[in-house]
Amino acid sequence: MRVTAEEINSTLVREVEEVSGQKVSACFQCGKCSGGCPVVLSMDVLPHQVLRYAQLGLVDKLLHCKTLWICASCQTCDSRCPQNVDIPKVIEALRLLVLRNKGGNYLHPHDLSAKVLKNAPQQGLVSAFRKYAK
Amino acid sequence: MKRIGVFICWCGSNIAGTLEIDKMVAAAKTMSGVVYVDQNKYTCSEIGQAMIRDAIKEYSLNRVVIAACSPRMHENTFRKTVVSAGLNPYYLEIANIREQCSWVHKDREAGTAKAISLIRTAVAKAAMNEALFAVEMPIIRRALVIGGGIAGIQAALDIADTGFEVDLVEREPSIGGRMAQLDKTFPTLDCSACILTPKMVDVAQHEKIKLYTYAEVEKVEGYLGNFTVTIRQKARSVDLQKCTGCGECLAKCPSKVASEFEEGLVQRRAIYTPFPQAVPNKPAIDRAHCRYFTSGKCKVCQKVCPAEAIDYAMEDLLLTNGYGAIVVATGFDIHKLNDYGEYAYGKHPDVLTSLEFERLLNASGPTGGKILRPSDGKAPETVAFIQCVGSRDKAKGNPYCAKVCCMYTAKHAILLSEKVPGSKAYVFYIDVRTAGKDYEEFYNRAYEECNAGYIKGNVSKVFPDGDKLLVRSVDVLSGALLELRVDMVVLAASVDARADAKELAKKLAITVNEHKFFTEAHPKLRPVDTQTAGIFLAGMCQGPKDIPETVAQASAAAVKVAAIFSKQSLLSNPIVAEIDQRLCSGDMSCMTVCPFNAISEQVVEERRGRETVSRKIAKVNAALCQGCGSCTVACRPGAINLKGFTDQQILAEVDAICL
Amino acid sequence: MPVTNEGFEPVIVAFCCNWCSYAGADLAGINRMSYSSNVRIIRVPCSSRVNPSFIIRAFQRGADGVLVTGCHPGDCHYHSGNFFTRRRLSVLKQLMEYLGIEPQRFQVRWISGSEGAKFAMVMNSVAEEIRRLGPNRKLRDVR
Amino acid sequence: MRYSYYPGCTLKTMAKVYEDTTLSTAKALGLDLHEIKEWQCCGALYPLNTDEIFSFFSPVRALLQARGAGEDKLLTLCAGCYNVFKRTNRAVREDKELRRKINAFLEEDYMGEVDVVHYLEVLKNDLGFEILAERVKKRLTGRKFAPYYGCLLLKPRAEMDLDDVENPTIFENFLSALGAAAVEYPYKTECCGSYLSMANEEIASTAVGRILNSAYKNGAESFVVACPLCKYNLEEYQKELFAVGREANPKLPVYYFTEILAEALAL
Repeated sequence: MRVTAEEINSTLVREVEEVSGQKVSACFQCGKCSGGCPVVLSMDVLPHQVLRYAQLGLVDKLLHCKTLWICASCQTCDSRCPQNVDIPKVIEALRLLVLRNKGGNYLHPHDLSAKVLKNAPQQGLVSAFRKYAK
Repeated sequence: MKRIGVFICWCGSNIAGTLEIDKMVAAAKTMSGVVYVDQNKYTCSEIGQAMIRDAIKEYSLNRVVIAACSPRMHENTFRKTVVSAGLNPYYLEIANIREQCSWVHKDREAGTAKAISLIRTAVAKAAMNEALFAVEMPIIRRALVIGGGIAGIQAALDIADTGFEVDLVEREPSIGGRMAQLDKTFPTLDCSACILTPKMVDVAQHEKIKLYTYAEVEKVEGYLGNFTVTIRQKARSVDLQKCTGCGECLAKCPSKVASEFEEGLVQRRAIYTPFPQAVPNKPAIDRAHCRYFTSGKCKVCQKVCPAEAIDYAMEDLLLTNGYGAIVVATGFDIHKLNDYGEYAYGKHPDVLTSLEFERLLNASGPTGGKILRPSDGKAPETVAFIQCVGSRDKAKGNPYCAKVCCMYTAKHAILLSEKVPGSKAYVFYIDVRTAGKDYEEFYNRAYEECNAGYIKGNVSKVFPDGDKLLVRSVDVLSGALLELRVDMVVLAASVDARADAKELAKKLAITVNEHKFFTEAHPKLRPVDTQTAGIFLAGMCQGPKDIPETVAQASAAAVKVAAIFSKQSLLSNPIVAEIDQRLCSGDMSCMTVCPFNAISEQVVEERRGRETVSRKIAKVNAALCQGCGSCTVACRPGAINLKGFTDQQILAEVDAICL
Repeated sequence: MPVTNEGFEPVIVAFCCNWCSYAGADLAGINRMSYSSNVRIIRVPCSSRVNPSFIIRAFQRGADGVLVTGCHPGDCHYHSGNFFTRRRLSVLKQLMEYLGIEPQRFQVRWISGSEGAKFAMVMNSVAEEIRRLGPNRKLRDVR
Repeated sequence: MRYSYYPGCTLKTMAKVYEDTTLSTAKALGLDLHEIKEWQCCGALYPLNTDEIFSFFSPVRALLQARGAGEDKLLTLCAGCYNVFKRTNRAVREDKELRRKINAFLEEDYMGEVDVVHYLEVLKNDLGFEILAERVKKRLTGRKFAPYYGCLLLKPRAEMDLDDVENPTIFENFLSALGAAAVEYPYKTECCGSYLSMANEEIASTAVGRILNSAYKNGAESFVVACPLCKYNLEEYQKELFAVGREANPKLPVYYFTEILAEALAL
């Protein structure tokens, strides 16, 4: 991975900060978020790395990572973050950068399994479509 | 009639090289009140000063203006000169024509014009200068040290060794403080008790030190050189004169309570000495937990005491003493971990704070110096040390770094490897901070020689898992997720200012920062002073620091105290605020802006026609006033002036400059 | 014929606190940093000693500009003096602007004892601004 | 004690038992619940982005209705609704700019006058667990429940302010009021996988497995929950975990806390 000064000053990072209302520069990489994340084992970019890549301007890498669709917004990380960074909000902003582009939908109704359609509570379906589709 | 003499200095070529001296002389001669003008190559030289002295006498000068270098350079020199010629030192005024003219203006004509303006300004001010007198104030040459930890002990010993009296006040039944709780000290692994205990004994035996244990400062009044302090000697219920320290009572007392000194790992009795090496090594009764005081029955200690030293009727005593200076050395509290439920502290017995672990290491501690798990008494094979618990945490703890944890944890890892062969320490850190002499080497030793595994990653949660503890963290550097099953977890709890630091600050009229640590007068150049003259700081009460730094600051505070006591009396600064009683409306706006609490209310009686009425007005304590002049602006009726910088003097300067 | 500012040399009164800004001026001198000779310094113990009336008086007596300098907020030798300065003089500044006085004519700056170069730079820039504005005609006493 | 009551979508369909037992127990305890009219879906998730405004309208409209009905408390049940309502209400109270924007779209101005409460909170604070204990007709002595909090009831820490996020005790105290035992296990606040079960079932299944194991190992016989999605995940993946033989533990039933409350009140 090579990083240039232009990338570090990436305007996309500013956009992420604006949409999330979070300052990515506040993170000092203690890792408390990743250590406690209940779904971290399925992530390709760990929560603390999300912030590190954002600090380095590597937004493109973040827009293509699985992590965006794995975070459950359970807020365990931000309730423990010593620097008050709300990581779910940063991930939400990245997710929206993808979803707001053409064809960015991650979940379609026909993807749902028969079991989900039969038994899942509305709460779960509404949540999933709010997170995964326009 | 003002008779002003003006003396213009060449400063070799420093002034004469760029400004036209003759023009200045000619101009000065025309200025109002000026009766004599002269010039000299080096006014600050003995010859130059003699010339001024002679002229003062010969021409009966009563105000002197010297146009030369900055007053910050030679104001004191020339004040002495005019004093030696019989004038008040504050009759002198200096026009700064070197730093403000000859050195910074290349244009000869413009520079000379400005220099003339500056001389005119100085002459205008000098014409209004009044004689000011410094008052001699006697100094009570006895110091008060508040807090009997290593900081207070060191400060008290150093002051006492210079020959001055010291009173040391400690609120616990023994001096010793936090350092007494420690086992070994980094980076040398000296035994803490071995180096501290002799100092404690020195304090007790020093003929110049008077020790008040189980006592607290109740009230502080006065100022530098003359503080009046009320000390509350809490009722110890044990007569120190009679008690022989035999310890009979300690064993027989039926009431048990968690031992503060042992961090709650074991219980002490209601009558107790905090630890075996206590000074004084005599007990106190903790009345809140004593069976006699809570239920009215018991008196076992009195029955077993062979010296008849137990006195249940003893009452708190208020003692009032005078002191010339005060050293504050009240130490710190360990951060409470209520907000860190994720670490299972209090939920699982094998999750400890670092200070609790320290007691396990200590030979006189609850396990006799063996590292054993509180749950089952077995030696732990793996221990996770979690750094920054409550430190560097804006959300739930302190935003600052507690400074000592990285180093004591390296020590703990080293001692663990020595005491439990084959064991493994995992240290979870955010950053390892080892600035200090031999500190980095000590840390290297922990991971190179003592098998400590350092992992950059703040532990997120500790899951009690049977008789083990599952520690979940990430290794930030590799991105590896760690789930370690360990036998013990040690939390590096942050350090806080004392919970009651604000109340003490209020009593002392000193300030605290947003974390309740006492503030120093200047962060770099006056790190030991407070902004209240005569009150100094030592140790953690000012901010996190380790033992060497604490001792250095304590010794520095002692020197500051000794420097004050090296004189019999103090000369007050005569440049202080002054209140015109007739004009003061008693609205007290001045009081609210004074940074030094130098202004207070007083009630005066005045004749109004036939009646005598009393009314409230402001009063300046000249010993506390530092002469900033902020009050003069706040005063609506214009009743306050600052001597030496009066409204009239400054307005005269303004007028002269604008001519 | 219109009034011009040609050949105008402003008089600028600078109130400098003894502990920071006056020391900064001394340092500018020690380092021979030349600056505009239009600036004349009045030494005060603390910037909080400067009564707004001194500033108005200076303008009335013909000063073309007034500068108050003190320690940086938080560094005051008297601990909190310059916080009062900041509060009081920002009120005065609004009043002056309300009266129609150009904001550049009255400025408050924080200069520490180690900032000799900053002192010289501030003096030059203030002198230049006031030179451009021309003489203070509005507040000057009719004399 | 009167409350406006917001049921939410799931309570009318998949979680009907949650609503039924709530209404019957509330009635028995003298708590007067009035369902607000014409409510819409709360949005299920509180918006985490700063550039969204529309998802605030539904909860604010419901809160306006509660205010219009003269109630100062709006009661919710589903943890998702509770989270959305409580955070929205707090945002309206504290964020002046957001409040201005929202009110620009609404018929009436809402300033955050109504308090959002959870039924559990009402039982604790308004009724009191001591009084609840006295009203219990059939103490659930000997029953061992694993209280499962999930995330939305408690987090974010600063905004929900219901209980300690790491060591909550409200369920435990509730259970002891009913005479039941609460099992202490460290996974009681670990996420069940939430909506990931809609699209990434493997992840949710792993999360549930850990919670299940921990609860079982510590002696639990069943779970109590306050969230339909938690209940779905805990039940659904227990089934699967057994089917594929990854977990050896017997199945632990999952109850809404209101179900066992109804049992204890002998309804």
